[in-house]
Amino acid sequence: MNTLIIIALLGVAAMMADALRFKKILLPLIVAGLLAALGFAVAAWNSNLSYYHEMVLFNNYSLAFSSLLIVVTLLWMIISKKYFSSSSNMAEHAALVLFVLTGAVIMTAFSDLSMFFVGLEILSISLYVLAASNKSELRSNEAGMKYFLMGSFATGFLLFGIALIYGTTATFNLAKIASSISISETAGNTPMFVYTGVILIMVGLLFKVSAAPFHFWAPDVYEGAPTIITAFMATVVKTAAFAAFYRLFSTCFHDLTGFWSHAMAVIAAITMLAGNILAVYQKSLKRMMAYSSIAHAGYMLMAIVAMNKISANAVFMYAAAYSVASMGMFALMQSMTDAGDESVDSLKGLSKNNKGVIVFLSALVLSMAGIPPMAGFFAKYYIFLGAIQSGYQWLTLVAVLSSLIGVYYYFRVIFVSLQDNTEGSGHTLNKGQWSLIIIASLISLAMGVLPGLLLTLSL
Amino acid sequence: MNPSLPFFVLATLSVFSALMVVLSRKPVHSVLYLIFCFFTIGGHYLLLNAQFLFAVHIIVYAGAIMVLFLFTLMFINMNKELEPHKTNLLKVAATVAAGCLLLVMVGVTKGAEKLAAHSTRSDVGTVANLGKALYGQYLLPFELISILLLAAMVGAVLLGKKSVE
Amino acid sequence: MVQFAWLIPLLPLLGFIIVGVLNKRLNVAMSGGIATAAVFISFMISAFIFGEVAHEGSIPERVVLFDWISSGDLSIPFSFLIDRLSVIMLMVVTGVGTLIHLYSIGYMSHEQDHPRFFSYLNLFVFFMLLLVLGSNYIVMFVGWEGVGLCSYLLIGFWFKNIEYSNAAKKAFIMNRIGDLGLLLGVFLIYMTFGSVNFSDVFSAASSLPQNNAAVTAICLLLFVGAMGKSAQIPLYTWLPDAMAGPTPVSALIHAATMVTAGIYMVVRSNVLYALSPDASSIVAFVGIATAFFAATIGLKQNDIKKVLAYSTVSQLGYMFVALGVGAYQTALFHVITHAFFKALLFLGAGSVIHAMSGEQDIRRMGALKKVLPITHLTFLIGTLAIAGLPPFAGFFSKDEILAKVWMYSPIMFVILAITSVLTAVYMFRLYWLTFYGEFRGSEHQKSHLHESPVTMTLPLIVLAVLSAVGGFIGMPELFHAPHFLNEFLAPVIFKVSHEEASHAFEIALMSVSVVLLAVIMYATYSYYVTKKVRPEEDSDELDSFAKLLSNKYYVDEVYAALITKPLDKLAAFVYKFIDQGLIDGTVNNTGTALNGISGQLRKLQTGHIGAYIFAMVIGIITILVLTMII
Amino acid sequence: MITLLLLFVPLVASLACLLFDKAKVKVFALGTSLVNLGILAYSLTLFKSDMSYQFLVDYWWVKDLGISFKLGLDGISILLVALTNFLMPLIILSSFRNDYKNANAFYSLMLFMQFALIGVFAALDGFLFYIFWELALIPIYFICLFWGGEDRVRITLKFFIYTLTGSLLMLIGLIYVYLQTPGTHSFDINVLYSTALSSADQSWLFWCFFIAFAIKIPIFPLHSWQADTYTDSPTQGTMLLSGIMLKMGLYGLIRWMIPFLPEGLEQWGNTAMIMSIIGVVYASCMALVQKDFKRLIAYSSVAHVGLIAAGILSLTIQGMQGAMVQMLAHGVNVVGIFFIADIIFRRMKTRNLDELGGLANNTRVFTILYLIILLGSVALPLTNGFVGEFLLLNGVYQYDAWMAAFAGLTIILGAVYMLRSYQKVMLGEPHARSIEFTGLHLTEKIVLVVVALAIIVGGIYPKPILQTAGPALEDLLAQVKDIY
Amino acid sequence: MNSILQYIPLNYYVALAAILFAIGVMGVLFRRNAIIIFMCIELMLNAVNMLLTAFSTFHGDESGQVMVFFIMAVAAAEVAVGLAILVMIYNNIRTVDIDELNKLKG
Repeated sequence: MNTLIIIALLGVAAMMADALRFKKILLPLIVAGLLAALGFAVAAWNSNLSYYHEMVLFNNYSLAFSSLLIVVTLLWMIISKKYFSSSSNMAEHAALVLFVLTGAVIMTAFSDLSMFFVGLEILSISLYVLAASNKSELRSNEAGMKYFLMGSFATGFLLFGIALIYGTTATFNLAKIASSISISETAGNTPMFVYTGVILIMVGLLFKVSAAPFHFWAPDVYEGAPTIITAFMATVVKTAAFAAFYRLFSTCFHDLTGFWSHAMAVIAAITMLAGNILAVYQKSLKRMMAYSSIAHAGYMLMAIVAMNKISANAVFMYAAAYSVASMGMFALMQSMTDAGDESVDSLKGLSKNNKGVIVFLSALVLSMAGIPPMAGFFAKYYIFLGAIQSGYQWLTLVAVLSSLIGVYYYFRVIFVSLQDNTEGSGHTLNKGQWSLIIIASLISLAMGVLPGLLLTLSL
Repeated sequence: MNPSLPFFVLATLSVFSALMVVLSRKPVHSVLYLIFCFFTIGGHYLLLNAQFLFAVHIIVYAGAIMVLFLFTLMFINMNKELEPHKTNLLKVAATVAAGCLLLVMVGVTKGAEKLAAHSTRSDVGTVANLGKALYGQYLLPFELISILLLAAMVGAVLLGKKSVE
Repeated sequence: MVQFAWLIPLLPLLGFIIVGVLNKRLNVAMSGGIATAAVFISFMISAFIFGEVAHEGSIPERVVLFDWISSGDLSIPFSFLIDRLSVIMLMVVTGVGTLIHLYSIGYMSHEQDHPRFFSYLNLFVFFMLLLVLGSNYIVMFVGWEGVGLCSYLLIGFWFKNIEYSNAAKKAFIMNRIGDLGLLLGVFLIYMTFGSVNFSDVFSAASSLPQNNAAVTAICLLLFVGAMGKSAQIPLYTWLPDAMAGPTPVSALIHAATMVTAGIYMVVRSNVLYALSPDASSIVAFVGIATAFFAATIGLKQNDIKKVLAYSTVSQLGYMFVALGVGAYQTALFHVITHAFFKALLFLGAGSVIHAMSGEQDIRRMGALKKVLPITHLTFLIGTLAIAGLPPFAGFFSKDEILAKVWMYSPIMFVILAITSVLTAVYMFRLYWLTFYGEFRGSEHQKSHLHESPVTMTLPLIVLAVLSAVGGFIGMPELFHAPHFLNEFLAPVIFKVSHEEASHAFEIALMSVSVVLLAVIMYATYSYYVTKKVRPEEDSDELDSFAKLLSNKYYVDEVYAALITKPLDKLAAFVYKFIDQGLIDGTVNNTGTALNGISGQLRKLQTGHIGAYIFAMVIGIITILVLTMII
Repeated sequence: MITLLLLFVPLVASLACLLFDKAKVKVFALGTSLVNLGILAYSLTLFKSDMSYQFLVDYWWVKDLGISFKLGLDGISILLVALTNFLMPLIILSSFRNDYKNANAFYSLMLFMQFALIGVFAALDGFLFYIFWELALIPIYFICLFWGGEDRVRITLKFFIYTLTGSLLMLIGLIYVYLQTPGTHSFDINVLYSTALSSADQSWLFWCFFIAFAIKIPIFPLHSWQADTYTDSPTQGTMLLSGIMLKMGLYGLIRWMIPFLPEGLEQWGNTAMIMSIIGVVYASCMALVQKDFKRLIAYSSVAHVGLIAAGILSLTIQGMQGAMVQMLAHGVNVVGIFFIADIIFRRMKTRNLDELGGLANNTRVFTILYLIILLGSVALPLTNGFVGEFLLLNGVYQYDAWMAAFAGLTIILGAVYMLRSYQKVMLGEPHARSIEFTGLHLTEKIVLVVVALAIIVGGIYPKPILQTAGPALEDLLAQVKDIY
Repeated sequence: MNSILQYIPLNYYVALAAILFAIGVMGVLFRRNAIIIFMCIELMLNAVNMLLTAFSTFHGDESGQVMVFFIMAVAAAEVAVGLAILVMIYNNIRTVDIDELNKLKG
């Protein structure tokens, strides 16, 4: 709870920075605050506390995810310095980012649908603004508009679903909903619209995690939004969405698994394939990463589909592995944005200008592609393990095939980086980007070599 | 008088005005139909004994949101029929899709009769009751709504402010 | 002495290594000397061992060197079997080998690369000795393939000439075809008898009934091996081509020793063949067909070595006929006499070629009798021996074969007899054309004509003597002398056929052959010497049959058309269309297709919010319908 | 402890390589590989040739998932570890005449490869095996990508994805088997062996594993990555691939498939066998028409390993032992022959057989060594190749005589294409360019002589190999036959 | 005071909400003017609000109405942000036709 409060207050404080003239120390302040929040989260481990009439429940699951979100945000801060310092609206940006994080933390910890909704909206509304925040850039505007329109449209379905669930159970409390559903299921008098409600909530969430066929917004928004915001969206927001998704479905609708899991399995399969196949053709690295993030959503959905006792860990492990590696990739992408050319081909000369970067970059790419000994592999392994355990061999097979496609385009990044640039000096990185790539790849490797640290949290 | 008559009258009006929102060619007409629609929905709130909600609804929607809409509409000077319409094919497709959705939604939202008999409480929608709920059980989300509004405010300012280049 | 048997192959191996390593540091005399000495010492040891084994009542001995391959219950020691069969082969191999080594010193004296030649020759002797000494099929197979290798190396000795290396390759590959059969036969032996050791196999086999299917299969598979090695139809075409190698090689490998390995192997496995009359008759048929077929080709060849090569093929056919009719000793008898006279003929031919500065075409020879007296005389003895004039060696062995065949099948006898006549015809054609008439070569060649050095003539003389008297080791019963060879080999032959042709028949046969020979000698003499008929030049028009013969029935061409070229074409086709096209294409096209699909799918991403929302709605409807209503 | 040393010396050295001076890194890498060879030799002296796993190392890695860091060597694996350690110095030495750009990275990757390969052969935990299996793919991928030929980008990617396809299928299979293990699941090899799988499961699991191994081996028709990759990789990469990495697949068949899928093998073994044997003849035929020397060797390699696979699948002790011998023999021979191709390529700047010829005129030592290596690969008796092929064909023959006869065609076709290549390269009149062909350098001589000696010694005295692997293989077969 | 639900089945409200919701969706699909689309989304939200209120009254549970309250707040916030974005776009390209926004695609 302290974590949540600190982050929220940090957001409010950031908002005031401009007015109260402490802009200069804002970033250090945020870092310190986030570290404190992280500290509180870690300190609360195993405490399993519920607050405010069971509005939030900080159990290990939410603490782990909150910590992950904070850590990823801290990583993100490494490359975001320039974004903040170059913008005249630094305070507002920082505040919005922190509000997004607030929403995200709520989404990991809610135990009431109203909290879930509020968290989701705090996150979404701030993000709509952030996506459109590059005002002079038409593509940013377009991204903001698209995200906003489709996001609120999807929210409508989500709310309709929530309403239907409420209609049966007369409560928003997750535990009560679960028990009510369980009772009516055994009694056999579940109204049909409960199922509809589940499906509609699922649709709303599938939109948020950009699963096919609700993924269309993602590539456009990811591409249009400022790169730094895309990085945040692809990692922190995605992680939060999955945390909420799993939390909701594992606590509330666990008894209905047999009902929704098949549809979701098909969606997971389509998502993986669509994301990976579409990524193949992309010339722009940013857009490619957008599609790849869609594909990754497909893998994470597999864990929710499997819905067994390792699924929580699987989602967590995957989110961690994916977020860290993606963050590294986004550092590279940020450098491309700085250079004004986001096409993969512009990476030529990278390895020549930045000695040794190729090693770390390869590590990141291997992690994204899910190849040992990187974290991505263990995450995938865990997902597969869960899926097979629940009897989804076919889905695993699809996952395997689509990750092969993944290799196909991820490795292009390495190929191109290795080539010499015939004209001009080629691509270079700045210090922050460099260090983030190194840090991200090292974390990926560490998680890969010692997967036990994360795999055995038993969330 | 048939006690269920108000429902049917209001429902018909709601559906009609909603349809008109969609079908009106002029944006301003749409806005006005929407306001009307909101009033009919407000009527439903009254029928449902949700007096507080009725008040809030009228204030927020008809009073604030719709005014904002109208204001924007005026601001961008769209009172005339400048909206380019979709091709007929797309319109048909949209209607068919929406129609299907309608059928499906109505089809899949059945089963309310399976619920236990409805409560006879009539004081649910009172200000007192809701106030207790808001400041009691729902204190935390209520407070967090303020963060939400803050975020929206900061966002609107950020987007609306003239950038100092 | 028997326990030192391992020295016999070891010495040539050492010779190979020493000559091979010292290489250019040796002159001809030294490299040849070392090589010859190595084989000669082996010969001496063999002779000692022969003496011991020949002793009455000796039993076969195994000399185990080390455990070579053992896997499960398959155990293959690297061991030698010293029995009467192997010692007799030892004597032939090392004896003839020594002579040919000696001869080579002279023959190769002008060759720069002589150490390589001698080392290969020694290596050959080593493998040949392994072949005859091996106490199981696998060690035999080592020698078997080893001699094939050496044959390859020596045929292609002059590697700059691509034709020669083609001939070498052909020899090796044809041999390998046979080897595969042999290997499969060995596997079947192991499957059937659980062992590949001669002693185990034969003792197990002797209790089997006649015409056991497995045994027949074994015999046929082994015979495929023999076909390759001993140049039987259809795998004989490599042998004439093998004449590309230096002449001593032709004498040693392609006449006296290696090509008889097939006969040795069948004799060694006589227990099995005796059990399978079916397989034996196939052997006989193949043998007789080869004998006749090769003899007809021999009639029209103009290359002195080619004539001898086809004659060798034909003679090998004889031996297989003998094997096929169950006369194992007789076959071996012919192996021995053939080794003498064919080595003699080849070396004589070598001497002629040496004198003619490398010319091999008999149309360019003639009247060499006077310049090459020793060569001429020895060559005459060889010719008479192969033609079968009593009392030369060839007569006895050949006569014995004919007698045995007569008992087996009169029709086969007739064919074989005709072959005999043909043999005499082409041999005398060769003889007359080479040594009589007038010299037809160039002036340059004429000025260089000379008799060969003593290292070359000495082996000729020794072999001539052996060709003349070698037949006495197997006198027919008619003469009431003991048939030394039959008695000597009796212990290693499983089933000795006791049917003997009547004395009257033998006498008739003998007299008829003498008369016929005289007629042939006269006829060919008058044709080639008196009438001076010359073989047609290649450019001349031939009548069709002669053309067929001179082109060796076009067998090579047929093989090329039926096997080699289609295989190449097929492989090229498969490579292009199946391997690269279909298999690799599938893989590559997966990538291309993926790109294509990606390119098409991305068109769905139109950029229009309306379309996206439309897709969402359709998606929602679909999910709802699929999950809720269906 | 020895296992850990064997495993980690290359890893540590691999990292150390990055720090070294560019000029000395070659020597350092060679030194390390020799040290490892020394350790191996020492471990061989301690090795008792029975069926047990020795030099066991067993730590938990991820305990909750039943994943342990368990290593050990039995008669089967120690031979392959020996092969790796024996070939590594040769491969490194063979690179001494090449001046690779970024030599540090190159040798680092080579040693990392050694680490991964030893891991593959020594792992006694299914998951660990998989990790090493994939790890081995990464360095070779980069070696091919950085130092490869013209078309390397496309080809290495194809290679990577192709082999990864198999690996992931295997991962599915492994996970499934793991989930069938009793109690708290475990990847321990003994647990996996003793897990009962239903016949239907074994049926599809068979293909999961078989395809993975078949791609790596490669078995027809999954071989199409191979020729391209061999041709386009730097020679040392090709040596690693063909000399050692192919054996991963074969080893996988023996250790990670046959023992726990006996019924699957019963159902599909015949199909797999037919695939292998078709591949033997098919690849031989393909080798007939190759113009590129390296491609020719690549196809010949497919033929050889196909036969090895067939020998393993025959489930006879002769076939199995033949496979072991032939794995080692093929490893040695193919390294030798690729090195020969490399020597020729470096001097003549072409690998096209039609443009070569007459080299035998210039260099006697090279000719002889080439010939010996060639004879080894055509399985002439008294070379290592013969022992292997003899036992393999024998094993196949016991399985099915006709298959053996068909597979045996390889000894004919092998002779045809190898002799053809020899003829094209070495024989004939000296070529305009080949006149300048100079003699061998010392390092080249050392490599080739060692290979040639290994070929001959292996052919004359294969007993140590047979004895080392024998008990383990017999035990394994007994287990499988029990279930039949 | 009795609520209407004593005279009509709850199902009617559910159906009405569904109809209004579907009309909202139809509007989103039908129109190209971003403002109208916003309004249609508001309509969808109101359908939800009405449904929640109906359920709340039916169950005699106030949390449904609290939720409606939250939804209204969120709707207001959304409209604020949405209109800000819209105005910004209008300032840039002088149109609110969403089909003009297709620079990002593929």
